[in-house]
Amino acid sequence: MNREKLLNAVVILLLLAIPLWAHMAEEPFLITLATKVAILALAGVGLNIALGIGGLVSLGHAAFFGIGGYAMGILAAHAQNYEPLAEWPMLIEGTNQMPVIWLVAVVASALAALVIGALSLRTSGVYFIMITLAFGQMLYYFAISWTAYGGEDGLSIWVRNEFPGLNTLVPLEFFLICYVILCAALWFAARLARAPFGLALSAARQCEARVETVGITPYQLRLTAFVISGAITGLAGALFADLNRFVSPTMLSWHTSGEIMIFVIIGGVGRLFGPVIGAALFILLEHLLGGISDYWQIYLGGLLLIIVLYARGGVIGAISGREVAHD
Amino acid sequence: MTLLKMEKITASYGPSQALFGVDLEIGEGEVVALLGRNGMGKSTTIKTICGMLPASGGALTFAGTDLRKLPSHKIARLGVGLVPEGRRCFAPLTIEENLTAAARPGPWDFAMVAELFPRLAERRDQTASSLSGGEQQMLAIGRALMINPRLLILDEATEGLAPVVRQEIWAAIARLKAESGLSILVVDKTLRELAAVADRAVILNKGTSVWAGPMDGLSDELKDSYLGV
Amino acid sequence: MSLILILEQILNGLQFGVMLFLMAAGLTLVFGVMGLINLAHGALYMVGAFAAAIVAAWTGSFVLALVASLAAAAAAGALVELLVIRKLYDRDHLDQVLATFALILIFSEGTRWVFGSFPLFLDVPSYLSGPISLPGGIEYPLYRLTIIAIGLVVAAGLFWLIARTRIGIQIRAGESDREMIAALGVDISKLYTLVFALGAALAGLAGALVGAIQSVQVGMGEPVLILAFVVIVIGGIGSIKGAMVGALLVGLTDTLGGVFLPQLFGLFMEPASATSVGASLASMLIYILMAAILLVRPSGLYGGQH
Amino acid sequence: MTDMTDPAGAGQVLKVSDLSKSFGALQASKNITLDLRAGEIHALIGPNGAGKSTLIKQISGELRPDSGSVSLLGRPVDDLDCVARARMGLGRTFQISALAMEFTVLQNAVLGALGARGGVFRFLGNVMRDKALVAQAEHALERVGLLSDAKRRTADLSHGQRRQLEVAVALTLQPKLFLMDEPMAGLGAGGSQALTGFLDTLRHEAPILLVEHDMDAVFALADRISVLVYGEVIATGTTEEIRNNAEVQRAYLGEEEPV
Amino acid sequence: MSAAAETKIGMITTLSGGGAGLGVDVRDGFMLAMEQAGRDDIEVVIEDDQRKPESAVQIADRMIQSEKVDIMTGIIWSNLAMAVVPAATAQGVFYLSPNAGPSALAGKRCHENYFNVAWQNDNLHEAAGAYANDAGLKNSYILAPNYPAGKDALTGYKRMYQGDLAGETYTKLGQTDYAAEIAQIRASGADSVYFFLPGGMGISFLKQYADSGVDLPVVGPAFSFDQGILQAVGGAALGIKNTSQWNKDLDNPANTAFVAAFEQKYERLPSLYASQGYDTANLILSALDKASVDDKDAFRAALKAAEFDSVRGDFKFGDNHHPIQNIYVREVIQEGDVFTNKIIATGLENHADAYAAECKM
Ligand SMILES: Nc1ncnc2c1ncn2[C@@H]1O[C@H](COP(=O)(O)OP(=O)(O)OP(=O)(O)O)[C@@H](O)[C@H]1O
Ligand SMILES: Nc1ncnc2c1ncn2[C@@H]1O[C@H](COP(=O)(O)OP(=O)(O)OP(=O)(O)O)[C@@H](O)[C@H]1O
Ligand SMILES: CC(C)C[C@H](N)C(=O)O
Ligand SMILES: [Mg+2]
Ligand SMILES: [Mg+2]
Repeated sequence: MNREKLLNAVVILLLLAIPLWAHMAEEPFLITLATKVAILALAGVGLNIALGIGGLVSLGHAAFFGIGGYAMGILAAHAQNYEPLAEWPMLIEGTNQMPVIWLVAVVASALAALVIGALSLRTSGVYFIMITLAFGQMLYYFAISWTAYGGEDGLSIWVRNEFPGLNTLVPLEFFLICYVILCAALWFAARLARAPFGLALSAARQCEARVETVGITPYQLRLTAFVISGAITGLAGALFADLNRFVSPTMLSWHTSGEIMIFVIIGGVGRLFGPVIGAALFILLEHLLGGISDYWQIYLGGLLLIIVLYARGGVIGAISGREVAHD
Repeated sequence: MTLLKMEKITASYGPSQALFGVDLEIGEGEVVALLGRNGMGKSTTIKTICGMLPASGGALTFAGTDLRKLPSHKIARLGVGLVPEGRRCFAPLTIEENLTAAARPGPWDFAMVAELFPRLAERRDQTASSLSGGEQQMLAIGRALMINPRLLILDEATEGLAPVVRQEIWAAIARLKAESGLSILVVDKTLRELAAVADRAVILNKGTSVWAGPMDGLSDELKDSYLGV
Repeated sequence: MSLILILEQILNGLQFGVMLFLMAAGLTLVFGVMGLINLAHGALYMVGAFAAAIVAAWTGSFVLALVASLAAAAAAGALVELLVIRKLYDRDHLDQVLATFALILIFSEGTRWVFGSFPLFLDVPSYLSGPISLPGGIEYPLYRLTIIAIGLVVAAGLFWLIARTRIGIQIRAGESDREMIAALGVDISKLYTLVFALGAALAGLAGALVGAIQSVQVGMGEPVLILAFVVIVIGGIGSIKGAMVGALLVGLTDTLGGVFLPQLFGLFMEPASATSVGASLASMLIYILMAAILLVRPSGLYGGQH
Repeated sequence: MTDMTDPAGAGQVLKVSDLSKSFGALQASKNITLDLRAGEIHALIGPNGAGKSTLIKQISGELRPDSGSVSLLGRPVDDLDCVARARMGLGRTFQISALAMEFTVLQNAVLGALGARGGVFRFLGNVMRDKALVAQAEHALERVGLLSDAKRRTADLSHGQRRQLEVAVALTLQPKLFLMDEPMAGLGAGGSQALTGFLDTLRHEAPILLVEHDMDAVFALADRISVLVYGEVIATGTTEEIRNNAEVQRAYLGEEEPV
Repeated sequence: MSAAAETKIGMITTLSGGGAGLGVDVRDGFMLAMEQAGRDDIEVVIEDDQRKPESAVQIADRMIQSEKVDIMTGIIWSNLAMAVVPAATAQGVFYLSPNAGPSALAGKRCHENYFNVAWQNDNLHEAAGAYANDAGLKNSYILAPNYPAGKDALTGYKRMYQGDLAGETYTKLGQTDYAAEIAQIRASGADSVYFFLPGGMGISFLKQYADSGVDLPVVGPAFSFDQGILQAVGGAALGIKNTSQWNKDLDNPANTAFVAAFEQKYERLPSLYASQGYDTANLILSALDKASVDDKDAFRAALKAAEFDSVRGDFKFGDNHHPIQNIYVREVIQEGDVFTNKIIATGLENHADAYAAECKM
């Protein structure tokens, strides 16, 4: 086992062990923090598929995160008020069942990613960064003025949505749901990277002309990757909204896109566990530094700067060195 | 008089060592050919001379100045002009801008380069990115001459050039040698053409200099075992 | 709506555009020409505004305040370049994003630490305040006209610097192949420090000029930063001309969209929802504009192959 | 090896008719007509900037001609993009190496094999454990003499080794014809000789349209040579004819003609 | 549990970034009252929400789950309040709002454990509408940012204002250049301008308005003229009328003492936000004197009674736990080189909010 794999194993076990311990020690907030790490890591895993393997620097992933969040908010709000979502052309009711919400979140964000991706992928490089940002901002301003669902005030849900057989109000049980989903996504991302699709997508990042001359269309690869990426981030959005029992346009703002991206960079772009380590570290820092002084963000900035300047390839890069080309 | 002196130079790309001890000497006004098969360290040797890759051991001086401590741009200012492998023209710049970017005062100016490569003058406002491969190669040579070097380094400078142009370049190099006393270090694959201009040759094998001597001292065994011809 | 009002709104759009240009110009220098994504550009804008506010409070002189904004931002820029940015040129854009994001945190909270959480005072000097009458009966603030003039002068100067001077050529060569231009004898590090400081100084100047009619406070650079990115992307990265055209387009679209869209919707909707729908669409308008332009011209209006 | 279907009759694998292309005022291709027949190496030579790469790009589909037409294997392909043309069996190498630099040498070759086989949209399963693909890739590497470097990172290869890899990737596609833009460039004298020998055998698998400035190689290999000057084909003929064509000597070969 | 901390108060407020000034004032006012009370059985935990609703929610979770706070307070922004308050009160925690007063929490979604010690969002705007009538303004041009609090603001103004509207504009949230709006105002034939633009937006608007040469009278809520931003606006604001439930010259002993103590401790004048924080703390202290937080019903009744010396003078809660209070008209003046406000009239007396009827408690 090489160092990176060892590190990954330690991280994923710690992420499980800490909430278990916190549950016994009755420190529910630690569980909430761990849940947040798991969810944001999930969003990062989504982004990392586009960013790390495909080289698609999307500064608009908040759009999918937010769409997932609003999928949960809207469905649950309707369920809560017993008002149907639509009566025409057919009766659509709200729901408070997580699996249904997830499905809607995944489908809705995948569709959005399909549209945004199809248009954005006509550009590349910095222009791609900015056009994705533009689509994100459009949704953000739309949500702010969409008073039907709270505008900037957002949407609050009284109780967390339900999952058959579990009590999602118990922090540990909700954590476990998120943890399992994160593990599934990591498994999928790992397989994807080694699969034919991953090889071709990675090649398209490194040398577009090469991919074309072997008879593969880079655009299709990228669009597929973008849709998968958006769907996973959308699922994370639905979970995040459920964690907070609240959704608002901030989930759609470019800060959110930036933060998800920063998790990935801190951990290590293109590394399977980059988003997990990045999210964990960022949230830990935010949490620990918050107590030090009103000006804690200076320290946060300083630490991030040190990481970026001295840990090339993110934290994972610093610990385990250059990526080994896979077997 | 010796202009460039390289002794037991070693160098690595990160963890992988590429040079294991290279000795090389170039006298004032001398043309030296650096030979060796693909991947034997010719370009790496050149990069260490130009300060683009730090030497990890050995001694390296140019006109008495220790090059190992100098950054790349200071080495160039001492008079080392590089035509790198793969051309590396400044793609978004026009021909004229490419040539003036690093120009230093001296006999070589735009007019002289234009005389050497009339094509460059014809296309002076075209961006380098849209030039044909051969045109880019001419541009790279012109650009190196514009810094008015004492030592001109040509790393596969005739790669991809039409035979007529190649003949012109060899002729130009011969002229440079005869008229201006410029020292030249040249890497090229066509031994026949090299033989006409080079005074001496150095052969590299697996990052080590294995032979040095006059150009006509290249025996068939040497060619066979080190150059694969 | 009278013709005069429409003309005045167009003037407002132009002026807003020129204001954006001042910010975008520095960003394009650094981003386009040196290949560096500098999110901290907005922080330098803030530094300029704060420096101007302090010097104006001490000396009472607006001119000195502007000088201070240039000097302070240039100094901050040079320092940042030497300590941080220098290590980032050969990194990919992502590392630059993270590092300059970290710089935002340090600058913003550092400024708040030193100057407190409340906005500072910086006002238009009396000789530039108030409206003047333009031909056609338009009343227009003199200060805004001054900003337009300064912006145009800066634009011309920059265009000349980048396109016509040898330094400009070297900078662009360095962006295309940094190692190679160094191997040809150009001290690219020193050059880049200078350019970065120049870009910072322009941001600082923009901050001071704009600070006099807006609020001088922590975080003031951030919304402008995003708009400035929009501008240079629309115009095509690295192109000073593109930044100018992009800035004017964004300025006009934003201003005129905010004014006319609600009225447009008012033609066929009831007034209350028309204002609200119109305003929402107006907020999204520049992003729609940017997306539309990039779809037609994937590297901006005057962009090369970045 | 490859069984050439030959619908057009004349053994034509590639037919370029009356192709023209301008960049602004510069006409890079002028009414070019040329073909490539089964089993042959057709060399395209000409001064730098004559429009050889531009022609190659129009054949491969990277550039759209202003007018004229290209057919592959008897079928007009003017409205197909370069991916579709690659799928029809057009293999090419680039004048400036185009490879996935972070990959190992083997991965680059596997990518080629994958493109040839299809089935890119598989999201599970380890591509480097796909025996058929790897075998095909290794075979191609072996043929160009790079198999011993299979595990190295492509970025660590020397210039010449990258050229070899380009050829290997094209081989994995088992193409029906090759477009090669200066494959010898950057190869040492020994390497050029080896590649010359190799291309000589390759022509029987698939014909080659070869752009090359290395006249030793061209004269050794070419069945026919076309000479392009200022975007125009000024001569087409056998090695002997071209070598002795005065106009070609003046425009391209120069006086001291290599022996 | 030690006697040193029988009551735990969690304060979530904005302490970093652009909106920090408001949070800092609320916190400073609150802590001043706590310090004056000198009680060692109360512990206050303060956390920065960075003006992000998600952060606020998570901090609230932590305060409730881990710190086990009894009372929460501190939130500045309505959108953060909407994210935190319903869940907190549902879990049995008392929430006392020192600033945000979204209409939903006053009406349909009111809660027995939620008390607003400041105002319902519409209140100051309503007073401004009423003032406009008194001042004889007949044709107002009104503007606010395009977000819920902005819409509440214009709704509040229009609820009381009886004249015509020369124009109604929603600007972009966070907008800093108002040249276009000012040109519209100039051309609209309005006789006055009403605007709700808190923070930097207001500073920008006022400076640009002053520079434009349009000299119509301007009215606004106190948010556009609070002590924190007046220095930055400078002379441009002089003479402007605005509405507030508090001012530093309100003549009652509690206020005089508060203003003096605040100035002495923090070396700046208090803002209305500081006064709200101070009142909130004193309300809690007064209730704690009467009942323990553990006895929720008794404590709630003690809060509802609101028997404390408010710096606003008379203070009482309506049935929906929102204040019934006077709202004053102030004018921006200059004292030495400090810009501040002085009260010139009482706008609305014993004013209650418009949503109380919707609250079924
Ligand atoms: N950037 C690099 N990183 C790691 N290894 C490298 C790098 N560049 C070259 N090498 C390795 O160093 C060795 C020497 O390479 P160099 O480029 O000097 O060879 P060369 O003699 O110039 O060959 P060629 O004739 O093919 O250009 C080779 O084994 C090559 O694989
Ligand atoms: N995109 C473009 N825009 C403008 N001119 C171009 C463009 N691409 C090529 N050219 C010009 O067209 C001509 C033909 O270029 P091409 O690359 O086809 O030459 P070539 O025959 O391959 O030359 P070489 O042997 O040097 O590679 C050149 O003069 C080149 O400058
Ligand atoms: C300070 C106030 C203007 C805040 C306002 N109540 C809001 O909801 O955001
Ligand atoms: Mg080499
Ligand atoms: Mg070519």
